[in-house]
Amino acid sequence: MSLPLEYYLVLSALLFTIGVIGVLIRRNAIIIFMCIELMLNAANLAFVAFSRHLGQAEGQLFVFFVMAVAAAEVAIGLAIIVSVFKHRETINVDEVNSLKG
Amino acid sequence: MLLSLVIFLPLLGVIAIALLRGMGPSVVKGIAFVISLLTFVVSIGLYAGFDASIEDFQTDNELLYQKKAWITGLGISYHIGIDGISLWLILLTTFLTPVCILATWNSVEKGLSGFMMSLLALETGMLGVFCSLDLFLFFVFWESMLIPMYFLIGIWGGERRIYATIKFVLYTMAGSALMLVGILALYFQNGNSFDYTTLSGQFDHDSLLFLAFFIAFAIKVPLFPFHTWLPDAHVEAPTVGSVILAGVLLKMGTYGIIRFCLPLFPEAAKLHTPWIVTLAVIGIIYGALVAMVQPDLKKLVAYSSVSHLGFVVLGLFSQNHDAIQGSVLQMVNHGLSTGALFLLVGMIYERRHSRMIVDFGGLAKRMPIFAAIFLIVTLSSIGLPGLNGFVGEFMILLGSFVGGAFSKWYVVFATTGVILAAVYMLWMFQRVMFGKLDKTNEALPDLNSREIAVLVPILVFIVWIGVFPNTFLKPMETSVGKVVEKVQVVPNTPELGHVINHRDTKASLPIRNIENTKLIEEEAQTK
Amino acid sequence: MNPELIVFIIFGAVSIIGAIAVISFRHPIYSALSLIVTFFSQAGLFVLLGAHFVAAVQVIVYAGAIMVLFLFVIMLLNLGTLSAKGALTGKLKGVAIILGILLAVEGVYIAVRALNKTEVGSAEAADAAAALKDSPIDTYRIGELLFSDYLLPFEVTSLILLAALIGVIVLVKRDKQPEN
Amino acid sequence: MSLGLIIVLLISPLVGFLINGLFGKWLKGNEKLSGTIGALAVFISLICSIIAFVAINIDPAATLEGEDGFVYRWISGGKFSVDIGFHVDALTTVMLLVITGVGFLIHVYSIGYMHGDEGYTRYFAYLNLFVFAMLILVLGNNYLMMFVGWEGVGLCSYLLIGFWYEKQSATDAGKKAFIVNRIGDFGFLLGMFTLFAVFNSLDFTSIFSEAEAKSDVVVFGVNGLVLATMLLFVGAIGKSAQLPLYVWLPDAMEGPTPVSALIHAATMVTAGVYMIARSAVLYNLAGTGTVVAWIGVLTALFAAIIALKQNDIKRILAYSTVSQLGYMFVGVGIGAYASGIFHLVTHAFFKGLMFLTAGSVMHAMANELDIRKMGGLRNKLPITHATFLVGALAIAGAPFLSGFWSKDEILHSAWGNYKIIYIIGLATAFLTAFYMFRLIFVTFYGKSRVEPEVASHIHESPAVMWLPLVILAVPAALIGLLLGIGGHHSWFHHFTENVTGFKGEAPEGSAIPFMIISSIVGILGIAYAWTRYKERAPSDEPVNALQKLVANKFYVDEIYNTFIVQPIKNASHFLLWKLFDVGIIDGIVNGAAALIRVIGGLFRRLQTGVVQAYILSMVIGIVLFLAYYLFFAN
Repeated sequence: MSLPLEYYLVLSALLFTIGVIGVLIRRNAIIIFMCIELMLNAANLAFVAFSRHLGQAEGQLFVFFVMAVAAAEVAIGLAIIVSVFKHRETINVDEVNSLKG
Repeated sequence: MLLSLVIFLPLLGVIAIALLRGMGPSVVKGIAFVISLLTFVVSIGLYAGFDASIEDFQTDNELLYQKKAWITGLGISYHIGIDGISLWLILLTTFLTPVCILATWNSVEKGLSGFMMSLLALETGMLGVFCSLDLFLFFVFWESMLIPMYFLIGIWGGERRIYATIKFVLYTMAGSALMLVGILALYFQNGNSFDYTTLSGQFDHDSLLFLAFFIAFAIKVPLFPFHTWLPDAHVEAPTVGSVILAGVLLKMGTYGIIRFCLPLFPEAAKLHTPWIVTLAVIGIIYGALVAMVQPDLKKLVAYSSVSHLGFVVLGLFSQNHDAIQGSVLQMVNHGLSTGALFLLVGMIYERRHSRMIVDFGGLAKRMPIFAAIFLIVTLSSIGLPGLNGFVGEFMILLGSFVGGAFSKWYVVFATTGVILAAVYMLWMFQRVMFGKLDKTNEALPDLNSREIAVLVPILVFIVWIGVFPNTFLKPMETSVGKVVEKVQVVPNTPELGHVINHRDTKASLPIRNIENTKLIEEEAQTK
Repeated sequence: MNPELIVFIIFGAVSIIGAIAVISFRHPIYSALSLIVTFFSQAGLFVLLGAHFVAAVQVIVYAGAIMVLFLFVIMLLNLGTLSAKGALTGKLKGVAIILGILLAVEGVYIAVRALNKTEVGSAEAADAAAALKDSPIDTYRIGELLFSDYLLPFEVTSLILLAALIGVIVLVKRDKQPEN
Repeated sequence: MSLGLIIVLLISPLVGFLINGLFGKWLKGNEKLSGTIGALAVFISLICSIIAFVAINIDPAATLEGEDGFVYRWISGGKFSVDIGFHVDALTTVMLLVITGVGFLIHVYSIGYMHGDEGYTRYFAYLNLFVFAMLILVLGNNYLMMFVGWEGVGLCSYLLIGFWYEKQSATDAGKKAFIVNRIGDFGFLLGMFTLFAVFNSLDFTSIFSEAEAKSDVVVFGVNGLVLATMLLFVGAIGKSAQLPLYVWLPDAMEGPTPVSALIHAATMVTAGVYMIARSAVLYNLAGTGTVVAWIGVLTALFAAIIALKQNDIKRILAYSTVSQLGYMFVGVGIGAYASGIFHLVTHAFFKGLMFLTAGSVMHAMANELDIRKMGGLRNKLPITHATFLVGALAIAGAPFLSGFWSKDEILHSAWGNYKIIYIIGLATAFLTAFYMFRLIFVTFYGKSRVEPEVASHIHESPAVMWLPLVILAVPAALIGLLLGIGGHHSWFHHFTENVTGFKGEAPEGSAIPFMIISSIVGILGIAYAWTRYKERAPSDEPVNALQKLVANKFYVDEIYNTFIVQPIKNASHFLLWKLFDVGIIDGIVNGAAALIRVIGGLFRRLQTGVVQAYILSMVIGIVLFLAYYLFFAN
């Protein structure tokens, strides 16, 4: 007797929300980045839960792809953070506001 | 196949120039001229293969018609063909382009290859618009022709070129956005197909659809009060930009009206006729009056276009065969006359670097050939019988007066445009050509042989259309007849009485006249 | 009590606590370490769900590679404790938390209520899935799918990784100093 | 009559025009050749005209109309079609003779007159083009072809008035002539539209044959024929310089004098008269002739009054032309078409003659135009004087000269139903005699007031100029006798009546009392002029307000300028262009752009550049969207 799907989905939603809040309240780019990873993981959890629920392997496959993309994203993102830091001596997102209209 | 060749030959020229532009300006000019001339020669083949007795598109002739699946999923096809209306506009385009290239031989200093490429790309766009039988294809060509025009004005234009370009592009875009909505609406009502030839019958919301198309075209025409982009664009555009703009681009508006607005939405067209015709008549008089007081030659010609195109719109909405045929002819006429005027203005601008009328005077003494040609073109623009302008104007006015779907007062007011045209053109001619020659203008050379070669072909057609207009009227007769047929689905104007003419066998139609109700009643009584 | 439920509660609780810790610590090092905890407990949940392959990859890629990268950068930039003042002033912070709670409520609502009304959440779907459970989703099956039906996405993934590789090199490359 | 003859007749001046126009550059050094080509071209036409005239005289049925005159289909639309085709009958041949006859003499005269002018070949090119256009006007077998010629002569008139284009006044006058004519053409165009609305054709044959059957067709709320004839008459008013559009003709005297003789006296300005005579059927049915006659007689009087106080030799002749054209309109207006045409013919000769003699005077006087600076020229210019006298006597209605016959016929015809017109006409005849002989006496008699440096150069014109004068003087004096003897029963009457399709009722009573009255009036006018201007020049200063008014031509030009021309110009400039076009329309367009810029400026504030602000708004969006989707949808 396995656990119902809802358990996992609720957990996934909570994790995701925590990630969102983190992105909103922290100003350190690296931590914001970590929160994004957190959200991705929450999604992965939902994927796997559905995969088991429906008995289909595709869910797990997508998790695999998500992870690959996340790895690439982290590499690029961190490189950007490094070079921003080199130029500005800060990684606080509110100080990096050259998008200001 | 021939038609595709005509459309895409200029594009081939663009590629050739792009590849060979390193070989120097003379090669670039040579390629551009030869290619455009070749396009013209090939397009004459269209006329040769044209069968004037077919009222519809020339679908039986493989040379003049082509349909290939393009994006099947969306019901889009590469579908081109011509009828008697588009034939002349295509020939006008292919004729004016080599003329323009020859005219601009020495006047472009920077970016010659870019200039020529823009010009040729523009030609492809314009030809595509006139040939497309697929709404999607039409829209693609319609929009694509904006880009080269944008460059032509924006890069090689005058001082306020950026303002003029943006104004031009935004005006047109505003219109084409509406048209896109209209096209999509037609698409869904036409069983998810963009095929023009399958469009028929009554459309939902046809009044709104009509307006969506009409406003797009009215801006292009330009119909008063959508005209203020025109003077700016003309003044800032380089000479050939103005020629193409006046000669062909404006015709795309009127062509759109006759191709889409009238046959697709006859009832809506009838519904909206009163205010459209009012605007057209206002445009005729207003354009003429404002042209009269312009200090700048190009602006004067630009406002005169507003006036002339008013006649065309008036004729198009008359629901009368003669007037519509006159309108189509007048499109060609205006392209030739106004094109020639812009060329002439460009030629003195190159010499004197001024377009202000006050800077000139007495040029006839120094430049007799120029003055003679200018006079002929001016007279053609005024509508002197024996030259082209008259035939079109006369047919429009006569047709609208006799069988127009609106009050005769409109025609009476429109006819005052004939007086005003003489006023502003002759006054301008007097101030530029007559009087004492100014010191600064004494050294101006008369036209050289290249410039004469540019203008003479136009003059030939100006006289030709004036003296033998039937060469041009015959091929379009049945096609115009088809449009009239569709427009007249809505019973509005009883058919005109019979033509009494000793060349025709006596027609035996009953005598009917709009206001000739008395006779009709009598006829009924005798029966 | 169902042993599975117990395991789920443990892992779930740990991952939530870890997540909250990530966004609470001031020092990024602590945040990073908390994130590792969350990742590990998630791997546990994957095992619980029978997704052994994913669990392994989670540990290797996330907890291993990615987190090492994070720590590496934090060390490299020598980021000390950062002031707690967020980008958003206190009021907006409250707004953000309220929003987050609303979002959580909505998410839970979807998970618990809304899903049942859909095709995926229906009883029939569950029954059909139960029939499929005879063939468990093991690494063998994933590999089979990956190299047959999903070969193209798989190859594209490798391209993405390659692009990322090049991108990183370009981004962090030191500009050539003009020689005086 | 063969079509070929007419085509040769028509094409010959066109060829002359093309040779002189296109190869003018090479002909420039050879005035003789250029002039000869021009004159020869018209001479060929003259020969053809004579052949045509004789042919119709021998056999009245030898006309060219309908199918026979067809050349090619010009324009054809759906319902509308019009041909290039010719219509030659008695009326046409009379016009042809006048055009080519007077035209030829004037070409010959011009060879001498234009000697040494820079635009010699250009002049002959224009003149030939004019003859060509005028021939189209009278030869066409439909109204549209008539209109082609109508506009064509207007164009040539424009070009020839402004021939000396460096003179501001000349180009102004040319422009004015064209534009005023265009106002008339506006009426002509609408007239044609109305005709087409009624008859569905512009062809003379079909219109005239159906006119009666369709005389009650209503167009535009009024009777179609009335409307059409009135509108066509507007065209005639413009072309033939009648009230109120006569203003261009006096100014047109800026052109070379032979041009004034040919275009602005003999041929073009009479086109309106020709048109009405041609449309006699319509005018009779519509009954609009009365309006024509009234406009005509008022113009005659009005122009004659103005002529009294003018001092410019050509302007006096110009006002005289306007006045005489008025007579012609009286003639065709009251239904005496043959008499109107008769006066047209005689007037063409004597007025052409007078203009040419005026040109001769100017030639002698170094282009002096002011008669106050002349006087006593009789002895120095004997031939000019003699020929001018013939012309003046003819116009004044001296017994048995041309004007006597033709004017008298018109007045006689008017007596029947239009007694007031008759009286005004008679008064005008008195004024005509008076101002013409005022001109003669002041110019040729009395003491010389010529400025000394000019006086020494005064000489009679060369033979190439005076010969045409003499040749022209003969018909100017005698043509009236030739054509007019027998009054309403004359040969000319019968000849032209066949055409108009309308037999003008011969007025009751004998013509002789009318002739006697006219003669007395004419002689009185001459006598009065003798008493006043025998010895003295006209005074410079107008004596009273009335004289001042007349001397200033009733200020008509000034009134037009102040109340029509300037207001339109100013309104166009300030109201339409500056205020409406640039201000309002462009203001709206630019305003829309500015509005968008302002709105953009407001939204710009939202772009804080802080990533988290963007995310926050995104999350708000997600929350709201989900909330709507989950709780409120359905």
